[in-house]
Amino acid sequence: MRKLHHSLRDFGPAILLIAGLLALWEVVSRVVEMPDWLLPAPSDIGVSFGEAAPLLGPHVVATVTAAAAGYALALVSAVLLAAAIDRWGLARRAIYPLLVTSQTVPTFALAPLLAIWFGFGLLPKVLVVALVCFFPVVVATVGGLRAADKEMLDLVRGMGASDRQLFFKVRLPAAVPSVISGMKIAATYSVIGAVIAEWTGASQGLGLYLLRASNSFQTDQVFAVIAVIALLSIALFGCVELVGRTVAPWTAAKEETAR
Amino acid sequence: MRKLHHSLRDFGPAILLIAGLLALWEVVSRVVEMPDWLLPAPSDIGVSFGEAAPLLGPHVVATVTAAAAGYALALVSAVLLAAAIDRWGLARRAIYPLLVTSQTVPTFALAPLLAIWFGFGLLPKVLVVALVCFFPVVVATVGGLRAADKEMLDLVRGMGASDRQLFFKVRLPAAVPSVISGMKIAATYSVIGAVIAEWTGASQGLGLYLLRASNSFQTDQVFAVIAVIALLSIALFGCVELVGRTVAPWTAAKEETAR
Amino acid sequence: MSPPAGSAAAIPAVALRGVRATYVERGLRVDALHDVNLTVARSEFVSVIGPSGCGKSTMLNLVAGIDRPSAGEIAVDGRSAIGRTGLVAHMPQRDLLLPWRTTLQNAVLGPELRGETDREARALAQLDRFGLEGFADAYPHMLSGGMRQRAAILRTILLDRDTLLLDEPFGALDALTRGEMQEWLLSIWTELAKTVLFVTHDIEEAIFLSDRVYVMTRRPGTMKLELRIDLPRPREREMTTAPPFVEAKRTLLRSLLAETQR
Amino acid sequence: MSPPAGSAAAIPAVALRGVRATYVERGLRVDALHDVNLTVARSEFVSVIGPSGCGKSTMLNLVAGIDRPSAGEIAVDGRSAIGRTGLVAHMPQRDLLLPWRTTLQNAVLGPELRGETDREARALAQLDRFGLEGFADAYPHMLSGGMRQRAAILRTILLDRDTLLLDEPFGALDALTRGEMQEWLLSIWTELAKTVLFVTHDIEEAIFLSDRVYVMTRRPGTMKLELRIDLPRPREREMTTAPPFVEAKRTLLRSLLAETQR
Amino acid sequence: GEEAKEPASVTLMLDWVPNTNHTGIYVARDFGFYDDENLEVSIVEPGVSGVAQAVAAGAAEFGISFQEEVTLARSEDVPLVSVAAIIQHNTSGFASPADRRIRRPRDFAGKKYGAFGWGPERQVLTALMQCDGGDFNEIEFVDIGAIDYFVAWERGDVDFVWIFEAWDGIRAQLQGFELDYIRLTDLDCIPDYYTPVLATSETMIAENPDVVQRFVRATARGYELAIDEPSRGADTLIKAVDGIDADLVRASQDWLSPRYAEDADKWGWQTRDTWQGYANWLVSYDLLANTINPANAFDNSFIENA
Ligand SMILES: Nc1ncnc2c1ncn2[C@@H]1O[C@H](COP(=O)(O)OP(=O)(O)OP(=O)(O)O)[C@@H](O)[C@H]1O
Ligand SMILES: Nc1ncnc2c1ncn2[C@@H]1O[C@H](COP(=O)(O)OP(=O)(O)OP(=O)(O)O)[C@@H](O)[C@H]1O
Ligand SMILES: [Mg+2]
Ligand SMILES: [Mg+2]
Repeated sequence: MRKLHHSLRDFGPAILLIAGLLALWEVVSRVVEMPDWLLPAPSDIGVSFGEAAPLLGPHVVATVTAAAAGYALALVSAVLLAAAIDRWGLARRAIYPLLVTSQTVPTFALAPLLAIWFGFGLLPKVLVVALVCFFPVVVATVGGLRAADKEMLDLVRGMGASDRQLFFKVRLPAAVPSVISGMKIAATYSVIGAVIAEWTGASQGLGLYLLRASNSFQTDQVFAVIAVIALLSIALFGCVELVGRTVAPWTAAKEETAR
Repeated sequence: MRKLHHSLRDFGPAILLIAGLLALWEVVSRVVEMPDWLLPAPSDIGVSFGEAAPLLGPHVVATVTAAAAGYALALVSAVLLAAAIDRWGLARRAIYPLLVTSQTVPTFALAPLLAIWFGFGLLPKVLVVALVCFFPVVVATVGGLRAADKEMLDLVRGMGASDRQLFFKVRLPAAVPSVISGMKIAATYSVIGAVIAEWTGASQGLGLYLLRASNSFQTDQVFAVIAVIALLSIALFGCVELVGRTVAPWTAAKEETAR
Repeated sequence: MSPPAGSAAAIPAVALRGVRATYVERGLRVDALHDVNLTVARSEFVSVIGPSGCGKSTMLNLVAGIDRPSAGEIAVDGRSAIGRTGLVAHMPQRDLLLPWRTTLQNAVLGPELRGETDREARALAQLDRFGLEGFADAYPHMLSGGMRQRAAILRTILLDRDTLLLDEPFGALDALTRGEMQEWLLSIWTELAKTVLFVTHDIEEAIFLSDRVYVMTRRPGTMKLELRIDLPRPREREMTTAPPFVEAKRTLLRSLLAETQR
Repeated sequence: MSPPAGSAAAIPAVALRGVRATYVERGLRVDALHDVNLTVARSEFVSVIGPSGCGKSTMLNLVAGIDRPSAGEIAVDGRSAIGRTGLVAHMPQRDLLLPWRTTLQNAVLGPELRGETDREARALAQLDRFGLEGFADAYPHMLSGGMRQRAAILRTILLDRDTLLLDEPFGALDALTRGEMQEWLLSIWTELAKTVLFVTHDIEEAIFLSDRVYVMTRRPGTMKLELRIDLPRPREREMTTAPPFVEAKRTLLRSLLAETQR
Repeated sequence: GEEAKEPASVTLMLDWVPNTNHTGIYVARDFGFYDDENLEVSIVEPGVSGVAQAVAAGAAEFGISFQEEVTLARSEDVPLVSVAAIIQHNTSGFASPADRRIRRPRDFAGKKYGAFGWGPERQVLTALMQCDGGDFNEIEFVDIGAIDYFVAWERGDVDFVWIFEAWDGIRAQLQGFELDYIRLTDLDCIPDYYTPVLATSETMIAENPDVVQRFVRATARGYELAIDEPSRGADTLIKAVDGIDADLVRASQDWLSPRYAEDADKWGWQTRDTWQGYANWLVSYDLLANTINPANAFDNSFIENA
């Protein structure tokens, strides 16, 4: 009961705000008679969502699979790389700029090459998602690892901790809030990353569906798919938020007693 | 002299690594006689960069203008919004989810609407860049603001600080490392954001040029433009890094005495 | 220098009546204070001693308005101070120097918040007296434990409030620096007619400085003894061997001792 | 309990010879230590006192291997300890409890690093003795200043090293808790034949606990006096009024006083 | 017309990267034909966004579209109108390397088709197979996205793809790549249709017929020049577009120039039959949600007065 009440307090305002905005949109599109093909009213979108829903299943599965796999891959490799970067000054100076470079390559431009190298299946999509999600987590984690209190590090090193232990007992816990920040940013990008990857060649997935709807001027379907994408992303974001609260109880506590 | 030496030490490994990778790539593509369309050799890319360079000037200017303007806009509004979110719990609960949602909408789907509302000029590009850059800065800043030491906040509030002062004297400085992390992530996205924005309709810009090269399967030109995009992004990233060191000397100091 | 007479005396600088404080966090419920009554008259110097963890810091936090009591009344200058900050100058037990500010910048935080302009000059002039000469531009992590504490004291003084709440301000100082700081504190207390509520774990320090000393029980803390120190002002080091001093020390020690053996 | 005789005595547990330490940071150059010589024999209890900021903590950091001297030699058990960590148990001046660990988890950090399994039980058993009963699962920000310090002491003891470096371990404790902790420290020192290098700002504490006491000059710190404390073991509280104690106190005080007036 | 020409500025949105389909437009711009009409024209390249919506909503006054796009758009009530056919006949078709031995639709069976993700793609192939006596289900679909066909062929990812002869067909020739090419108009399975076309919105025609007229007139002059003098047309395009493949443009232009207005009295002319025939075909394959009135989908009046 308390939990429920708690989450209502948490999400109530957002739901209200979104409901309000939707209502406004509905009213405006009725009043100015905006054509459907340009910007359909929320109610129209709802209707066509209802129509499309039974068809969407396999597309959702395809996209979510790519997004989740890519996200997990990104997370693991990002934290490992961040650890390496933090551990070896040389790695930081050598790899970090490369990493930055990697982010500046438009996925879309690389996609044909990825397809040539890895085929048209799940793999290139997973890689695109991983590429997109990887970076925010690395940057945030490196930042967090660096911010660990020098004196605490000295203390624990002085206690005879190995570098490995130092990492797991001090650096990583100190970096947890930053890692969570990075994971949140990445979570938002994962689904849309999968969608973009699908635009470069796919036989199933929300990206493909979106493209088809858009090419046949079914703007209401386009928006319905966008809504699905948004919901999926928010669900993932919410999971990360939840995980964050669970793994870092000391920060949550701090927050609760604040003001 | 010392500064020079310093930056050589900083960037030397990265330059060496990149040079090494390029050399490897060159050798491999010569040895296995990799066809150009699969992956052109760096020397070919260099040649076609040389050819394209005189043409690129106005495209670079267009893209950089959009990227820089959008980045600046994002930065200012992100910090302001983060402050509001941090200040009013209601704002956090109401706006944050909306913000997350905003990130999950594919720009492409919005392109016709953006074009209708803002035309094909600079404005819609600036907005797209701002939208892309905005989010990492907000998330990181909110994270940083929240992580401010509760006891320090209490102390300074106890000294009679107004909420405004509390924000500027404690929360914001405490959040600076996080803000810088967010700004770095955003910096990498700004140029690519402008490129993507140009894909929604433009008469000039690197995105346009890239699309032309890609659609005519001029893989070497594609890579030449990607190289330009990467260089621009890295330059911006470097600026942020520099700014970071300047505005947060206490963290830099910490780092220098470490190990 | 005992509590002054006259109409103003009717209103104490600090008054706590029936104050209770309970922390509930992560399933742990701690009754920190239980029915605390305490008054500090204007321009009076009052010390509080008690076993570690009995709630001394909690009490100062309540008076400073940082925390709220679960019951009872707290007044500063006759008006309720519950949840109201900025009325007193509070020096917390952990020095809490802001890591992104230099020693000087930390010291002038108070005047800066008030928008004063000559603050840096005033603070610089005092750094010497606090043994911080040459460290104006050093960040906190470059200071020794005692130096951090002195910087925190300077910051508290520059807040320029009538009432000071000091939480073990000299805890990290060696005997001599401590003696110097005590004398300096007494001098500004006299000069500027400040009111001081002082937490310490050093019984001699409490006697040497105070008009009255409170002794607290173990947690949940409450006042178990209130002792008036009848030593003349100005206080001199030699007084520490005088019979009234030794007598006070014995009384306080015995009262504290009873707590440990409870 | 003065330094033991025999062949092992030739190798001191801790030895500093000609040690200098200089900090250079952000344009500030601080000579913290200047030609420091000090030895602690096996199973000896040695205290160091000196003015705030004279370099006591710096010296312990050097011995613990956290910082490196700019000149001189440092040996632990006869082997160079420069830059080598893990040889001794070091309790720094700031408690540095890890904020993401509960009291119990902080306390067992040492055994945990060594991979021991029965650690929690052992630590739990000791929480009582440290007045931390009921706070096993509390995070550090939920503890009082003195409780944090006690948790840090427990953590240091559980490290289970032959040599302890303690940097003002009782600084935040009231007189009584402090007395208890002192006696407890002496008891484990005797029982387990530990070597202790102890920094304090309390002269009486130094005398009460130690075989020898060093006095340091102001910054840049160096040893100006080494005093053997000829009080019998086991030490009793009554000894603090005995003539040798009072004599030692006077000597140390005078030596320190000269520093302040320099 | 001799009436005073109000200055106007318009945006034209291309359908893809600039190529020889667009030569007339660049000629009209760079030879001052638009200036003659007192029009200031800015050419916008579309990237990935929909031309039809942008034009219909008035974000761009004109756009390059296709008959199939206009038809689909109209069936969804998007008020798009074609005002000129840029090429009289459909020059697209199915290409495959000669060694795959794909000479007619029936040969598609058992082969891999490199799909690009357009909705009616499957139905077109179904129709072709039916028409030539093959089974659509025997075609293997591979979505190749943005991959170069030549690469996909060489690697064996696909066997045949749908291309424009004027661009990719010529490109193959230039590279000495031997292709088998099945031109859609050579088969009697799918009605001929206009691809690409010059489109504007109903609103534009209703409110600014004069501007539309002037724009179409100038554009027609551009294409006529490109028809008469392919090499000047090609040079204009090469000069106007950074980084374009000059050899390909020249060869393509030589091939395409005579075809812009092939079999028609006038460049740009459209017939009702073509529009009706294609719409009927779409309906018969269930590709149109709602039937359209072909008469509203195109407007010859501006070409008439050009
Ligand atoms: N990182 C640093 N950069 C510059 N100076 C430093 C740094 N760390 C310590 N110091 C200086 O070294 C000197 C000795 O410091 P140390 O902490 O050893 O003193 P201490 O004897 O322990 O004093 P206290 O009794 O106050 O704790 C001080 O003047 C301090 O300012
Ligand atoms: N946030 C909190 N949650 C739970 N308990 C708390 C919290 N803060 C303080 N306490 C508890 O309140 C009690 C009183 O703490 P306080 O800091 O006031 O003690 P103190 O008298 O100042 O002790 P010391 O002399 O050791 O500083 C302690 O038992 C402490 O554990
Ligand atoms: Mg306290
Ligand atoms: Mg110290």
